[in-house]
Amino acid sequence: MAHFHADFPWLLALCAFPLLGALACLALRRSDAACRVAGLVVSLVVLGVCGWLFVLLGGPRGTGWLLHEDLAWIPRLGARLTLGLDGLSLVLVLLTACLVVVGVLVSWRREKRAVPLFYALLLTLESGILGVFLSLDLLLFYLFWEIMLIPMFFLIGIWGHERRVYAAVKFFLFTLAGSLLMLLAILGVYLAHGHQTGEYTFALAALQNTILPAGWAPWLYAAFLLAFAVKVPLVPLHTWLPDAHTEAPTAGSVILAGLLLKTGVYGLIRFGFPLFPGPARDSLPWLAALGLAGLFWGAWVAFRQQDAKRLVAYSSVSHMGLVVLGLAVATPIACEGSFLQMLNHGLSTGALFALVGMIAERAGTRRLDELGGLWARAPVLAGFFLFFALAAMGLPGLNNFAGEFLVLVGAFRAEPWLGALGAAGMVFAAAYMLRLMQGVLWGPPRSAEPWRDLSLREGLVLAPLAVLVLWLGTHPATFQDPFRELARVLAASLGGAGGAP
Amino acid sequence: MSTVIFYVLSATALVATLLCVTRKQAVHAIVYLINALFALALMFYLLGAPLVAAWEVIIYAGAIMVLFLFIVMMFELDPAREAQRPAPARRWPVVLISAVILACSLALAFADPAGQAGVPGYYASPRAFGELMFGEYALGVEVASFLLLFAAVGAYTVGRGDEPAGGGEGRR
Amino acid sequence: MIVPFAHVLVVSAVMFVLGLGAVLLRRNLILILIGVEIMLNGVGLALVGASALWQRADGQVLVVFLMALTAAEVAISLAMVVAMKRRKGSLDADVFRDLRG
Amino acid sequence: MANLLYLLLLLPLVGGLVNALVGMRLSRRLSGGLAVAAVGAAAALCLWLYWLADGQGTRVSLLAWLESADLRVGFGLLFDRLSAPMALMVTAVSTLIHLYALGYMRAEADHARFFALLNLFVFAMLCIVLADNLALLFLGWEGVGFCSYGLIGYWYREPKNADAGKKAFLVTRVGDVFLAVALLWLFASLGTLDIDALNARAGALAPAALTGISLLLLGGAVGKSAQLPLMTWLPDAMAGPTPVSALIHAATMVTAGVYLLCRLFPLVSLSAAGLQAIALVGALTAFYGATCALRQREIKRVLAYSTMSQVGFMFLAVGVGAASGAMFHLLTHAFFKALLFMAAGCVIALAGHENDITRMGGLRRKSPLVFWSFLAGALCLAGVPLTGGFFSKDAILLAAFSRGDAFHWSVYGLGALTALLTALYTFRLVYLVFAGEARGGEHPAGHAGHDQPLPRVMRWTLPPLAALGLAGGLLNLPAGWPMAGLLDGWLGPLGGAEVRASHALELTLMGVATALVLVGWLLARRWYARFRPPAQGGLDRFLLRGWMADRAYAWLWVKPYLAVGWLLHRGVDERLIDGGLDGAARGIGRGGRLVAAWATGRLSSYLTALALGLGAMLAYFLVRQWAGG
Amino acid sequence: MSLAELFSLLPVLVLAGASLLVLMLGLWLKHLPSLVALGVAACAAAGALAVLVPPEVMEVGGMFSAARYARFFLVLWAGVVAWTLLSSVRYAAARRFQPGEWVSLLLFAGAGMALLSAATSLVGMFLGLEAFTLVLYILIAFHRGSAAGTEAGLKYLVLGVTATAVLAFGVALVYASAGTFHLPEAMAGVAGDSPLRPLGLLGWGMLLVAIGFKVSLVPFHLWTPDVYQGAPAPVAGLLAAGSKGAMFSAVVGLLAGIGLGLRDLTPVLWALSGLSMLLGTLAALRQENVKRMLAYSSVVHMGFVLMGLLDAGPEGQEAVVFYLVFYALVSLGAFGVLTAFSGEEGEPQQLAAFRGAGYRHPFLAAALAVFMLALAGVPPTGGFMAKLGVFAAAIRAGHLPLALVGVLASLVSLVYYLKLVIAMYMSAEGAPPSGSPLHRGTRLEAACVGVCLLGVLLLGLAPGALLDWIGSLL
Repeated sequence: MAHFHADFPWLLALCAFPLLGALACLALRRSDAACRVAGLVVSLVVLGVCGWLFVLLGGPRGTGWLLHEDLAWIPRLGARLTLGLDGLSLVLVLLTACLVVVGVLVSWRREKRAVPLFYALLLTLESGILGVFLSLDLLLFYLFWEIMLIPMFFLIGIWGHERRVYAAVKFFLFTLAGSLLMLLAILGVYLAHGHQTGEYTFALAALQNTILPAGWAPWLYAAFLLAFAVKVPLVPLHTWLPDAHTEAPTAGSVILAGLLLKTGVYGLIRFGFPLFPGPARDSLPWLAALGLAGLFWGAWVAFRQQDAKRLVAYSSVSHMGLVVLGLAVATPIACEGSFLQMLNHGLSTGALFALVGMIAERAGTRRLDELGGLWARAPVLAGFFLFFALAAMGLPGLNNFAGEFLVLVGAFRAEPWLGALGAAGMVFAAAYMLRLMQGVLWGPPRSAEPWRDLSLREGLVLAPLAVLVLWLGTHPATFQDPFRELARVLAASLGGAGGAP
Repeated sequence: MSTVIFYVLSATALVATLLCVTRKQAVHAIVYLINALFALALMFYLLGAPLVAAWEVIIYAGAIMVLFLFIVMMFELDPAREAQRPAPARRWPVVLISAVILACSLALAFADPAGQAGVPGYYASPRAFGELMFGEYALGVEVASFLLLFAAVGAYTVGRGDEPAGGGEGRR
Repeated sequence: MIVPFAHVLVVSAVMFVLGLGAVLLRRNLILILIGVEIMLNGVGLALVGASALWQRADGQVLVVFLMALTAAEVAISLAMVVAMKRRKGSLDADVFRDLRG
Repeated sequence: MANLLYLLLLLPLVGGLVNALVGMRLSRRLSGGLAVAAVGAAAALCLWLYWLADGQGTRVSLLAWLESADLRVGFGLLFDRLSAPMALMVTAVSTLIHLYALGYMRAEADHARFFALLNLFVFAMLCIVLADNLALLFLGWEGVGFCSYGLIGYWYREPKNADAGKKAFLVTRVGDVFLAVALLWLFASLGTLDIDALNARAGALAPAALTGISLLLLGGAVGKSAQLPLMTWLPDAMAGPTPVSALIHAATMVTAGVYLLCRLFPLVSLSAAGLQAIALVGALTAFYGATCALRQREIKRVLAYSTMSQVGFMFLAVGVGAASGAMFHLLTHAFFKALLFMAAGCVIALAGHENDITRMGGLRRKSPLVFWSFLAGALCLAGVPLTGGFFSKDAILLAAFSRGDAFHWSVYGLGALTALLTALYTFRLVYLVFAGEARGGEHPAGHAGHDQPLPRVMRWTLPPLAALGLAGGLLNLPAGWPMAGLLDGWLGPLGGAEVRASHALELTLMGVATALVLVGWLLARRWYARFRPPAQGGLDRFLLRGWMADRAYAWLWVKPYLAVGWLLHRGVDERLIDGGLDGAARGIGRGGRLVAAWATGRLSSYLTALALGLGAMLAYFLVRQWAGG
Repeated sequence: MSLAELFSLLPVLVLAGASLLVLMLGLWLKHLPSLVALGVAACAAAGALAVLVPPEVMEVGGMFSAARYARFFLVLWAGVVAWTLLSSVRYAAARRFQPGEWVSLLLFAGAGMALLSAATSLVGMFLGLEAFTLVLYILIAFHRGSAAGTEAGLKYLVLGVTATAVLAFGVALVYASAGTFHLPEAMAGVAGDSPLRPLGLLGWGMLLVAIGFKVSLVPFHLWTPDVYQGAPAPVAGLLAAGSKGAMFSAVVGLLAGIGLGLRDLTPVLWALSGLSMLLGTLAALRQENVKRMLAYSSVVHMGFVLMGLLDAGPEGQEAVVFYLVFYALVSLGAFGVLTAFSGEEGEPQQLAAFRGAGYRHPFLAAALAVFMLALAGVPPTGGFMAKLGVFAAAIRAGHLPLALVGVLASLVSLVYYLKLVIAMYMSAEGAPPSGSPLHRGTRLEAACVGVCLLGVLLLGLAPGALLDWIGSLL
C-alpha cells in the first residue's frame, strides 16, 4: 500500500479540501444553488476519497499507521503537521464524510437564509472534524479541536431554532471550558518533555514517553479528561448537549450527535490514555461509573422529554455513556464494542435527527403531544423512522445491538455488575424510544391533509444509512476488522481486568 | 552652615507647599507655591545644581506659574464656589492614603544604605552641565523641543474654539 | 557633605505626597494640575539630590527635561481646561462624567 | 441438503421483507398470498427435512455475525429433536393462522404491514427455535417482541392499542434484560454462547452461578411467557387483531419462554433451587391466570388469562423436571389455544364485533361449525378426558406429584385446584357465548358482520386445528397406553428426567383430574347455563382487573420511574446543573456590573484608585522588606 | 552625538522629520489624502530603512538602541501609524480634522513609540513615553465637535500627568539607588545578584504604577473605557495597538535587567496580572458599548501580556513580543472596522447598532467577528498562538494558578466577544440596526481591515516566520 501515497499528502489534502470548498462557497455567494451544488460536490468527493481509502486500507489491520504524514509547521515551537490514519480513524473519517453528505442533503431545501455561509461553515466543520480524527500533533489537534467549535457555534446560532443563541453560547462555553484546561495540560506535557530532553515538541509519539514530574500526571490527565468528557458528554457535564442538539438546524444536530460526540471519545483514546497511562488506569472505575450513570441518566431524562429532538438528544447521552463504559472496563471485546458503537451511534442517531428534522418540517412542531399519526400520513417516512428508532433501541440484527452487545459482554467479563446494569439499560432505552415512536408514529393524525411522503432527496439520505445500519447489524466485521487489533492493544495497555485468555 | 540653610529651606518649602495645598483660593495657592519653588531653587543650588536652580525660578516660578495665574484670573474664579474645601468624608481617606504612601516611602528610603550616605558637596558647572546636556543628551533635547512644539500645536488645536460645541458623538 | 541623602529624600517625598494629596483632594482642575506641579518639583529635588550623591549631572539633565515636559503639558492642559470651561461652564473635575461605567 | 434449513428462516424473512418494502404496491390477494405461501412453504420444508433432526440433529452455519476476541457468534442453526417439532408446530400453526388472517383482514387497507409483520414474526420465532447459539436466539427473542409490538398496535389510530403494544414490548423487555444478563454470565464463565456447548459444559459452573443463571433464564422466560410477575402485558395485548392473538399469544411467542427453558434444560436442571423457582412461578401463575379468567368479560381476555395459566403449567412441568411434559403441553396447547382464539375471532365477528361475553349468547345456532370447533378447543382446555389437553396436563401433574416431597405436593395441589378452575371458566365461557338467547340485540343495526357471512377461509381453518387439539394426546400417551411416550422417546435425554410413577398412582391422578373437570363443568352449568348479569362484588372487580396488578405496578414502578425522571430532568439537569451554572453566570454578571461601576466617570475616583494602588503596592513592599529582613 | 549615531537613528528621524514637514506643509496644503500619502511614504521609508540599512552603532546617545529589537518595533509602529493614517482618511475628512496636524501628530506618535521601544535608558524611556503620550492627549481630544472626545482627553491628560509625575519619581529613585539611567546597569544597580534594595523597591513601585497606568492594568485602568469611548476610533486603535505595546516593549527591557530582583516584584506583577485578567473580564461582561468593551478587553489582554513577562527568560519575552504584535494587529483591525462603519455623524458604539451587520456588510462584519474570536483566543487565529505563548511562559515560570486565572478569564471573556458576533449574525431576523445605519466602508478601509484579518489569521496558522524573527531579536 505504500506506493500510492508516497508523494502526495493525502491526509492533509483531505483536511484542506473541504476548506477550499468553503472558500469556493463564499466566492459563489451570488448564487444559492451553486453553493448547494458546491457543498454537495465537495462533500461527495471527500466521501469518495474516504471510501476509496476504506476499500484500499480496510480489512484486518494491525496497530500501525495505515497512512502517516509529517510536514514542518512551526519549527520554533516544535509543532508539526503530523497526520496519521489508523484503523480507528479510518472508520471515523469514513463516518465523517458520510454524515457531512447527509448534512448537506438534509439542508438542501430547508436552510434558505445565508446559504453560502451555511455551506461554507458546514465544510469548514468537516475540515475540523477530519483534522481531529487525523492529527497526531497535540497543537495541531487542539487547533482542529477548536476549529470544529466555531462553525458549529455559527450553525446553531444562525440557523437554529427558538433558543438558538442561548444554546450556541452554552455549547461554546462548555466545550471551551474543558478544552482550555486541556490546553494548559498540553503545555504542561510539552514543557516537561522539553525540559527533560531539551527537545520541545508537540508530537504525540514523543510526548507519550515523557516522564512527568511527580504528581503532575493526574492533574494533566484530569484536564484532558475534562475536555473530552464535556464533548462526549459524560454526566454531569452533559447539559449543553440537549440544548445544542435541540436548537441546532438539522444538519447541525446530525453532525453534532454523529461526529462531535465521537471526537471526545476519540480524543480520550488517541491522546488521553496514551499520554497518561497511569492515571488513565486509575480513572477507569470512575469512567465506568460515569458511563453507567450517563447511560441511565440520559435514558431516564429522555423519557421525560416532550420535544422529539430533545428526546433523541438525551438518548445520545445514554448511548455515549455505554461507549464510555465499554472503554472503561478495558477488555478487548468491550473496547471493540465501544469503537463499533461510536460508528453505530453516529449512523442511527444521525439518521434519527435527520428524520425528526424532516418530520418537524412537515408538521411545524416537534412536540410529541402535537405530533402523531405519521404512519397514516407518510408511511415510507414513518417506516424509516421506525427502522432507525428500533436500531437506536438496540434491536438485534440492527447496528446498535452489535456494539452494545460487545460492550456488555466485555463489561460483564471485567465486572459482572457493570455488565448486568448496562444490560438493564435496555429497558430504559426501550422506554424512551417507545414513547418517541408512540408520539410520532401512532395515534390518529392531527389533521386530515396528507403529507408529502419521502422525497427522492430524503430517500437518498436515508436509504444508504439504512443499508449501513443493516450491514453493521448483521456483519459488523467489515468495519470492525480495521480496529480489532487497536482495541486489543488499547485494552492491554489499560490493563483492564478479565482480558481475553 | 549649608546644612542649616538646607534644613531651613526645606522647612520653608514644605510649609509653603502645605499652605499651597490647603488654601481655599487658587490665587493664594499659586502664590504659596511660587514661594515654595523659590526655596526649592535655592536647595537645588545648595545641592550643586546652579543652572537647574536658575531655570527653576525662570521656567517654573516665572513662566508656568504665571500661566496658571493667568488662567485663574481669566476665569475670575469665585472663591466661594470654585475653591471650596473638600468635605471631610472625602478628606480623610485621601489623607490616609497619602500618609500610607508617605510612611512607606520614608520607611523604605531610610531602610536603604544609600540613604545613610551623606550627600557630598557637588557642583555641576554650567559648562559641564551644558556639555552633558547638549552632548550626550542632545537627542533628549531634540525630543523635548519636539514636545514643546507639539504642545503648542496641541494647545492651539484643543483650545481653538471655532467649532460649535455639543456634537453628540461618542455619548453613551 | 551637607545632609544625609535620606533627608533630601524625605523632603522630596513629603513634597511629592503633598502634591499627590492635592491632586486627590482638589476638585478644581487648575488646583489638581498645580498638585501635579508640586509632585514634579518633589521629583526634581530627589533627582538633584541623587545627582549630587553620585556626583554626576545626569540627574540634573532629567530635571531640565522634566521642566520642558511640564511646560508642554501645562500648555495643553490649560488649553483643554479652557475648552472644558467653555463647554461645561465649570472647572470641577467631577462634573465631567458623561463617560462612565 | 442441510443448507436448505436456511430456507426455513429465509422464506418468512423474504416474504416479510417483500411485503414490507413493496407490499403497499401489491394487491391484497398477492401480498396475503405471498405471506401464506412463504410460511406454508416453510412448514412443508420443515416436514420434508424433518429427518435431519434425527440422531444428534443437524447444524449449519452461514455467516459470521459478532466476532471479537474469543467471542464467536454466527448465524447458525441447530435442527435437532427439540427444535424440529417446535419448528414444525410453529410453521404449521402459523400457516393455518395466516390462512385465517387472509379472511380476517379482508377489509383492512393496510394489509401489507400486517402480513409483513406476521411473516417477520414467524421468522423471528424460527430464529428462537432453530438458533444454535444464544445470541441468535436473542435476536429472535427481541424480534418477536418487536413484531408483537407492531401487531398488537396494528390499529395504531387508537391510542389504546398502541399503548398495549408499548406495554407488551416494555414488560417483555424487562424479562429480556434477565435473559441478556444470563447470556453475558454464560459467556463470561463458559466462554461460548453455543447452546450445545453450554449444555455440555454446564457442569463446570459453580452451584451459585448455576442457580443465578437459572433464575436469570427464568426471568427472561417469565417476561416473554407472561408469567408472574411480568404477566400484565398479556391481557392488554388482546387489543391486536385476532390472528395475532392466536399466533403470538397462544401458539408461539408466549411459549418461547418454555422453549428456552427446555432448550437449556440440561443446564437449568443442574440447579435444584432454580427448578423449584420455575415450578413455583409456573404453579402460581397457573392459579393466578385461572382465577382472573373466572371473571373476565371479554372473550379474548378470558383466553389470554387462560393462556397465562396454561403456560404456567408448562413452567411447572419444567420446574418438576419434565421438559418433555412441558413440550407436550406446549404442543397441544398451541393447537387448541390457536383454535380457541381463531374461533373466538369468528365468534366476535358473528356477534357483530362484540367482545363482551355477557352480551353474546345463542351463537351456537348461528354457526354450528364455529360452535363445535370452539367446543373442541374448550374441551381440550378444560382437560376433559381423552382430549389432548387432558393428557398433557395430566402428565405435568403426575410429574409434580411423583416427585414426592412437600413442595411438590403443594405445587401439585395448586395445579389441581387450577385444573378445577380451568374447567369452571372454560365452561362459563362456552355457556355464556353459545347457550341461551342472543343478548346483543341492542347493537345498532347494520353493523358489519351481522349480515356478512364469515369468509370460508376463516371457518375452515378451524376443523384441522380442532382435530389436532383433540388428538394431540397421541403425541405422548402415558405409559400403559398404546403408542405411549412418543414424544418422550423422540426427545430422549433432552426431555428431562423420566417420571417414575406407578400405574396405580397414574390412574388415581387421572381419576382426580377427571373428577375436577366434572365438578368444574357442573358448577359452570349451575351458574351460567342461564344467563345472569355478572356480579359486581369486590372480589369480582379484583379478579376482573387481574388482582389489581396494573395498579400495583403503576405505584411500584411507573410512578417512581416517572418521578425519578422528573427529578433528574427538572431537578438535577435543569435546576441544579443548568440553574447552578446560570446562577453562576448571573453572579459573574452582577460582579461585572460591580466592577464596571467602579469606573464612575469621576476623575477623583480614578485618581484615588491610582493612589490606592500605589499605597497598597508600597505597603506590600514595606512588609516584604521587614519580613525579608 | 556623532553622525554615525544619528545615522543609526535615521528611521526615527525620518518619522519625526516627516511629522515636522507635514506640519509645515499642512499650513497651506489642506488636502488630507496627499498629506496622508506623504505620511505613509515616510512610514514606509522609515520601515524600509530600518530593515534594509544596518545601523552603524548599536546605541545612540546612551539612550536609544538601534539594535534589531528596536528596529523590529520601529517597523511595527511605523506600520501601525501608516495603517491608522490610511484607514482613517474618510473618517478624518468627514470630521474636518486639520489635515496637517492630524498626520503630523500621528507620525510623531509613531516616532515616540519607536523611541520608547528603543529606549536603553530611563531618560530615553521617559522621553519616548512622554513624547507620544503628549501627542495622544491631543489626538484623543482632536475632534472638537465631540464633547466626549474632549472629556476623554481631559481625563487622560489629568491622570496621565499624575502618572508621569509618579513615573518620574520612580526614575529618580532608581537613579538615586543605582547612580545611572542606563538600563542594564541601573537595573543591576538596583538589584544586582541580590534582592532589590529598599530604594529600588520604592522606585519600582512607582515605576509599576506608572507602567500600570499606561498599559491600563487593574487598578490603574479606570481611564481606559472612558478614553476609548471618547476618543476617535482610529486614535483608540492607536492607543490600544501602539501605546500599550510600546510601553510593554520597553518593560521587557526593564525587567530583563533586574535579574534575580524580579523575584521581589513577582508577587506584585502576579497580582496586577491576575486582577487585570479577572476584573477586566468582569467589567467587560456588562458593556453594551463596543468601544468600552474593547477597552476592558485591552485591560484583560495587558494582564495576559504581563503574565508572559513573569517568565524572564527569552521564551517569555518572545511570547510577549508575539503577543504585542498580535494585539496590535487585532486591535487595529477591530477599531478599523469601527472606523469603517462610522458614518458622517457618529461612530457605531452600541451593540444594537451592529444588529444584522453580518448580512448587510459581509466582509467587515466577518472580519470583526474574526477579530473578536482572535481576542478571545480561539484558534485558528493569532490570538490562540499568542495566548499559548504566555500560558507556556506562565507555566514555565511556575505560575500555574495565574495561568488558571487566565483560562478562567479567557472563558468568561468569550461571552462578551460573542455578544458582538451574536448581534451581527444571530439577532432577530433582519433586525435593522438602531440609530443611524452603518457606513459601508470604503475600499481603502476594507483593504486595511483585510490586511489585519490576513495577519491575524496568518499568525494563527503559520506563526513560524514571525516567531523566528522575534527569536532572532532577543
